[in-house]
Amino acid sequence: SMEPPGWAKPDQGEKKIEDLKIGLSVSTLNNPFFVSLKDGVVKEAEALGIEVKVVDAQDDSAKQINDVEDLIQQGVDVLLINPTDSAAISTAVQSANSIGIPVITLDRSADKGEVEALVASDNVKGGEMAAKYIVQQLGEGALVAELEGVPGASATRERGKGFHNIADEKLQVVAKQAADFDRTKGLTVMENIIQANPDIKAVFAHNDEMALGAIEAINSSGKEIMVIGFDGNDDALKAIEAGQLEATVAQQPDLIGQLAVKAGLDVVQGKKVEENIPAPLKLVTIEE
Amino acid sequence: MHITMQGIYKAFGTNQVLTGVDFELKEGEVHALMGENGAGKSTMMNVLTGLHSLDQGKIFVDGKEMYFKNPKEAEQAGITFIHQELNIWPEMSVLDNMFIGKEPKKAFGLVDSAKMKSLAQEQFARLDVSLPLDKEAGSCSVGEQQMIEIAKALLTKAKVIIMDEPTAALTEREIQKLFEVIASLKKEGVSIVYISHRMEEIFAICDRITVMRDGKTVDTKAIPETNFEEVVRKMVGRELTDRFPKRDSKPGETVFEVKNLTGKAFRDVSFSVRSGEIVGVSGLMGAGRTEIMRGIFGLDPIASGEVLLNGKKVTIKNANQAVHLGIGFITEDRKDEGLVLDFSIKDNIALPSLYSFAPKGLIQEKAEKDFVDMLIKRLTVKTESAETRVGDLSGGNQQKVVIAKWIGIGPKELILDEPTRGVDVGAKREIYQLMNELTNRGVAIIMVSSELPEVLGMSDRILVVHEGKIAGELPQETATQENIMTLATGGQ
Amino acid sequence: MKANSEVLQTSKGNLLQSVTQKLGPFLGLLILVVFVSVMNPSFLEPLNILNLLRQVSINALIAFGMTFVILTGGIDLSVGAILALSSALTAGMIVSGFDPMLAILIGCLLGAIFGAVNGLLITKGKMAPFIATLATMTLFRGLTLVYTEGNPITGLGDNILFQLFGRGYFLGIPVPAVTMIVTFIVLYVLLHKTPFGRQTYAIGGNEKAALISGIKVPRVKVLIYSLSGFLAALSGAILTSRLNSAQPTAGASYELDAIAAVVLGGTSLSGGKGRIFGTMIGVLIIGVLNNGLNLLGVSSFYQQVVKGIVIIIAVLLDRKKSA
Amino acid sequence: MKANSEVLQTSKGNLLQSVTQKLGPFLGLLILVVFVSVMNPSFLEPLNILNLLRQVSINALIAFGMTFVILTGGIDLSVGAILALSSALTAGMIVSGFDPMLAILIGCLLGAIFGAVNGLLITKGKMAPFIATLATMTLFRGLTLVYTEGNPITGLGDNILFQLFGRGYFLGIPVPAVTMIVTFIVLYVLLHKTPFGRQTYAIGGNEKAALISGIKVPRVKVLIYSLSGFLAALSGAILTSRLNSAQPTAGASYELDAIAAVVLGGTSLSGGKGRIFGTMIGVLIIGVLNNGLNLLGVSSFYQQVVKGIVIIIAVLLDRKKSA
Ligand SMILES: Nc1ncnc2c1ncn2[C@@H]1O[C@H](COP(=O)(O)OP(=O)(O)OP(=O)(O)O)[C@@H](O)[C@H]1O
Ligand SMILES: Nc1ncnc2c1ncn2[C@@H]1O[C@H](COP(=O)(O)OP(=O)(O)OP(=O)(O)O)[C@@H](O)[C@H]1O
Ligand SMILES: [Mg+2]
Ligand SMILES: [Mg+2]
Repeated sequence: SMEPPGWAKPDQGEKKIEDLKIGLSVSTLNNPFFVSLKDGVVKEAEALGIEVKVVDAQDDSAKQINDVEDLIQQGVDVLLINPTDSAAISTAVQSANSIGIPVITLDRSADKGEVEALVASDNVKGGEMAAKYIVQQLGEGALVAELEGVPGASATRERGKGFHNIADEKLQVVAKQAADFDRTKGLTVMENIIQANPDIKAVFAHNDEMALGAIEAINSSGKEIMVIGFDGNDDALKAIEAGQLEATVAQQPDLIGQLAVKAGLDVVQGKKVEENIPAPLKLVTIEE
Repeated sequence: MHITMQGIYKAFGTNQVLTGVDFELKEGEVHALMGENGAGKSTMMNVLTGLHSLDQGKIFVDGKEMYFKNPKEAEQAGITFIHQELNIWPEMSVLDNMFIGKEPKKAFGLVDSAKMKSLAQEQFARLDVSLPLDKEAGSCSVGEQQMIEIAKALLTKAKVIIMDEPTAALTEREIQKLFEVIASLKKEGVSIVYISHRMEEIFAICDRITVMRDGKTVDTKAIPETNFEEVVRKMVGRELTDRFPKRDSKPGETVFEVKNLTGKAFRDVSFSVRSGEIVGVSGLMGAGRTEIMRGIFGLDPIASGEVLLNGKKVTIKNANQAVHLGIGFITEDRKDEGLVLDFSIKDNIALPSLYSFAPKGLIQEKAEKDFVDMLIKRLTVKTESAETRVGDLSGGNQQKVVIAKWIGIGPKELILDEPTRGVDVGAKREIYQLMNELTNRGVAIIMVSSELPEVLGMSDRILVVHEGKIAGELPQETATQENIMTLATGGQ
Repeated sequence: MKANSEVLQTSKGNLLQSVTQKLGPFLGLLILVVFVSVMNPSFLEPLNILNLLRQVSINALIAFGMTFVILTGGIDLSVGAILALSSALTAGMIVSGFDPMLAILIGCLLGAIFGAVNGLLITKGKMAPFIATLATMTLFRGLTLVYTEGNPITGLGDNILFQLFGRGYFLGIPVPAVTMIVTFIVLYVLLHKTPFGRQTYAIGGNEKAALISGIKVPRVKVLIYSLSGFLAALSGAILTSRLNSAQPTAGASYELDAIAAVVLGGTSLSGGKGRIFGTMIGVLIIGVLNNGLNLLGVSSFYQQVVKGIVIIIAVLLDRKKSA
Repeated sequence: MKANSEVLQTSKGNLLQSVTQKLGPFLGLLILVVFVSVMNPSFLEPLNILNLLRQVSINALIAFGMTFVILTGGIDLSVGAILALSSALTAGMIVSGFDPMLAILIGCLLGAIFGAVNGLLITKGKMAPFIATLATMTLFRGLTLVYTEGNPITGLGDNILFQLFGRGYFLGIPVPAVTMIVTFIVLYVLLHKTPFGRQTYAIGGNEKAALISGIKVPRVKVLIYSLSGFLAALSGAILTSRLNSAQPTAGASYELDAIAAVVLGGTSLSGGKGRIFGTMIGVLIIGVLNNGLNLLGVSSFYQQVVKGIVIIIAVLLDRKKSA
């Protein structure tokens, strides 16, 4: 059977709003972006006087499923899930569904199962924004490089997809290497890319960490290469101010968190919520 | 230096090993220490040199009460211990082996290699050893390794040298050289504790003898005042009539034959063994006897030549094939190659014949246990149960377990490489008896041994190996120490 | 050659030691369970126990294979990568129309073949197990990425048997837990009641002696690494069903959890000594720790700190004395 | 106890073997360099060589320490975690106003202390090095996350010495490369010309004999693990300067790269055998591989495949025969 045996199911009593418990499963907390996302949830919940349980999947899909089970075990009333992977989270969503706990996903969607709402910025669109900006600044046909995130990660796929939607037609992507969302790797990989392709004019990094690493490499090579990052974290914003980073596609992770808590509360109180709750993305450059 | 040990007690866990031994070593004497395997000889010396702490008792050095915290302290005070178990670093050069932990230093704390070389050469010259100093110690034969250890000990300029079975792996020539060195050390006032299971040696070089049994001192006597029989009686606590039991088996058909076998360390080796026969193989240290046996058993590659079993040509490419053909190999180093020390006696004995207890895939434990118990009884292994860890047995009993393991396969042919190395007189005799029993039942035995009396006492025929070739064959009746040595050293 | 100073001393109180050695890991588990359930009684709720069993099953299967490997004195760092690769290949077969259960079977056999590659590198190639499996780990991970192009493989259809395999219940017990228990029983018999098991111990205890006793050491080793690969692939199949997709990065650092479980279970990393029952306990210790720390709401940062400390304490209590 | 069947046989052609054993890794490096430069001549450009040297310096420093550890027959899985923790602590000190160079010094000493913890667990606690450092790896990683709360530490000011430390040039050579070379020379002398170095080999070759020969085995081991921790922290400081920030996840799986470098350099994982010069070659092989594959534009998926295969081939060529 696909259902847990009857004797093992927890009994679901009615609860008052003050006693609500939110469960948050984050894909990883080793990354400032998701730390802000978590902080957004926690702050909003605190403001509303609701208890939050946070678990961290450390980027492991299997662990995340276990985490979700553990949250259900603790009797949470609504689940906020920031999936490590849209496909892999499906079964966890389904098991929450089967017990009747509403699910809201953050930043990434779930392929299957009933999700009340997805609160996310659109990564594909963000990738497109970055490519468009390069075209706008350097003209069509400019030589560019791309620093990819962890191979296979959804952010890598989506941002890359968006970027290539535009870049494949209007730019020349001469180098494309994975730097695993990691600043150190961004640095060494960029050094090597510059060595192999001395003529590139711009580089798009799938996150700010790699972008910041790339900047260190570019600085020591003495070349003029425009760097565009993604996320808009504090370091990146500082680097833009300092004129080192050209631009970043800024997300607002804390806002994603806040919106998710609100949506969750609405769902529990029986209100209707939008299926897609967009968190605004914006391209931050030195002008802004 | 003058050392007195009084009422020493030492237990390992629940195993009470020393129960009040007394021992006295005078300046400039060679003092023999004898006793059965497990009597506690090595342990007593380990207690003296600080490797083990003592539970009770007193130690006086030159009249002053003194306890060493570790072997290094003892060495600094002038007591050097050549351990029974060789302490070799196989991957390091001979030279490095000799100076670990006591490297001469030059400026800035750097090691002085030049000085090391000259010191080492000096000792090698004294021992008449011609080993290249940069050779990897692991590729030296056991005998060569033993000489390295002896040279290492001489380097320390000790006032007391403890030698724990130094000759177990040496052949006659090295032994003679060692005895000369011992004599000259004695003249310099160095005292020597000489532990050995070889009676001849004790009577040849020692001044006094202490016999131990079950962790106690039985007696200490001056050598001229005692004799062979008395020492044996005190050691084993009963009368032992003859050292080598009478052989009365009649050799039958040829069971085993090798023709023109050539390998890395030997050439053109041909010989045969008949059923019920013991063929002794003698030769100098490093002559290549072990290598020949390893080649036959499929452990080392054979370049050319053939092996025949019951007249039929067989190919043995690995030990598994050899075992299936009914050949057993008791290796010269039982701890390194013969036994799984962490296994019980039962598991060790059953190892080569496991599948015969598992006709349907699962091991039939009752059958296995009965079989093992039977072997333990027949070989009189001294143990409480078949479940005892083999590593906890004394050397002689370990050796019996190795033999039991091979008897278990029902062998047609047994190769014994140094079967009584480090085994006490009592156990030795039991092993000889076993060999006789086996040959009476038609097993063919090849016995490699460096102990000439043993070769002479037990073999029906003797092969002598010199530099990887069979230098000659002597029938038991005409063989003597002298003509074996002549062949072994390349003479005619 | 490797030996700790303690080899020179003897064990004090052999009996006491052997008792604590057998019960040590079990006691550790008990203390942990009592502690967690006192802090949060919902730990003991039936659903949580069932969840726990399902959660540990993946690590358990891998750790069972690792037990054999470690008993021979080896190590297998490639299990996580084999899990990912065979899971991707299995999913690929399902997507291209194979019967899911057949695909799982083929996937497991492929896992065994990958394991055999390790075994051959170690025996024929004479590579140290650590470095051989480190290299194949990189290799298999790379192949997984090449095959999946970095994307998860989804669209595995709705074959009910396949879904049950990772998510279903059999007689009220999660199917992965059933798989784990059945595998445990089979391997227990294999290890403790057959010549093959005895040979495994002998190789780890003294490889030279094992060889001279006529054991086909290379063959046994290749079989054992194949077993390890097979079990990694089996747990990969469970994971694929649980995630309803094959993840290219699945199984990252699972090897470390499996090794930790084996060692917590009292098996010596130097080989020749240990029991598969201990491994089961070790797996449960790690599982209870993960589950319990989540239930207690310990932040994930502190979870790692606690895990590190618990492993140290558990191993120290068990007084493992291998080098 | 551990031994491969080959130990039982004797070496064929001792001389040939000893030559290939000494030149083996070097030849591998040479082939790799020739191959990469033929495929992409820009590899040999001076700037790339300087880059390469700077890139390898971090792995080199860690691998130097790892060489000592492995020579004693141990292993240190915690180096990456020590790097991250000490780097975070160093950055924290700088942010709170310490002089950056003083902070680096203190950071390195803290690294040595973390290493000493490993050493003590292994000697006093009698834990197997693998499991002890696996546990402290988890522990130190957790502590890093707790301390940094998962965020990078930035705002390290603009002290010129500090910036030079990771990014500057000295006589035209990148400062990290200078640090690496100086460290190499010091450690070379330490390993090959002093009693301490010999004791390191002696412990790995036969620990029991080392103990009997009066070597203070526990002390030497603790010192060696401290050295490893110190060097991990030193490379952490270089990384902090290069990135102008401390990353909480810095150094992930650096231990594996370092171990691979040591083994590629011909050092045996069973201890007692190997040379630090070989490690330098091993580090360069891995560095050229990373750099070259990027230069050749090999996709990151295939990079892993290639890396795995190159490691296997290199080790097979070197015919490492340790278990
Ligand atoms: N480190 C140890 N731990 C436990 N038991 C030990 C240890 N060393 C020795 N023993 C036990 O102490 C007893 C005496 O051993 P010892 O080595 O002193 O005997 P021995 O007289 O030297 O014998 P042999 O002639 O075989 O060398 C044996 O029963 C042995 O098993
Ligand atoms: N593992 C090894 N590697 C290289 N050479 C070896 C090895 N083992 C032995 N040798 C060499 O092979 C030769 C024959 O040694 P072997 O052990 O067969 O002699 P042996 O007659 O049995 O003498 P022993 O009484 O010392 O055992 C010696 O020169 C020895 O140095
Ligand atoms: Mg002894
Ligand atoms: Mg021999």
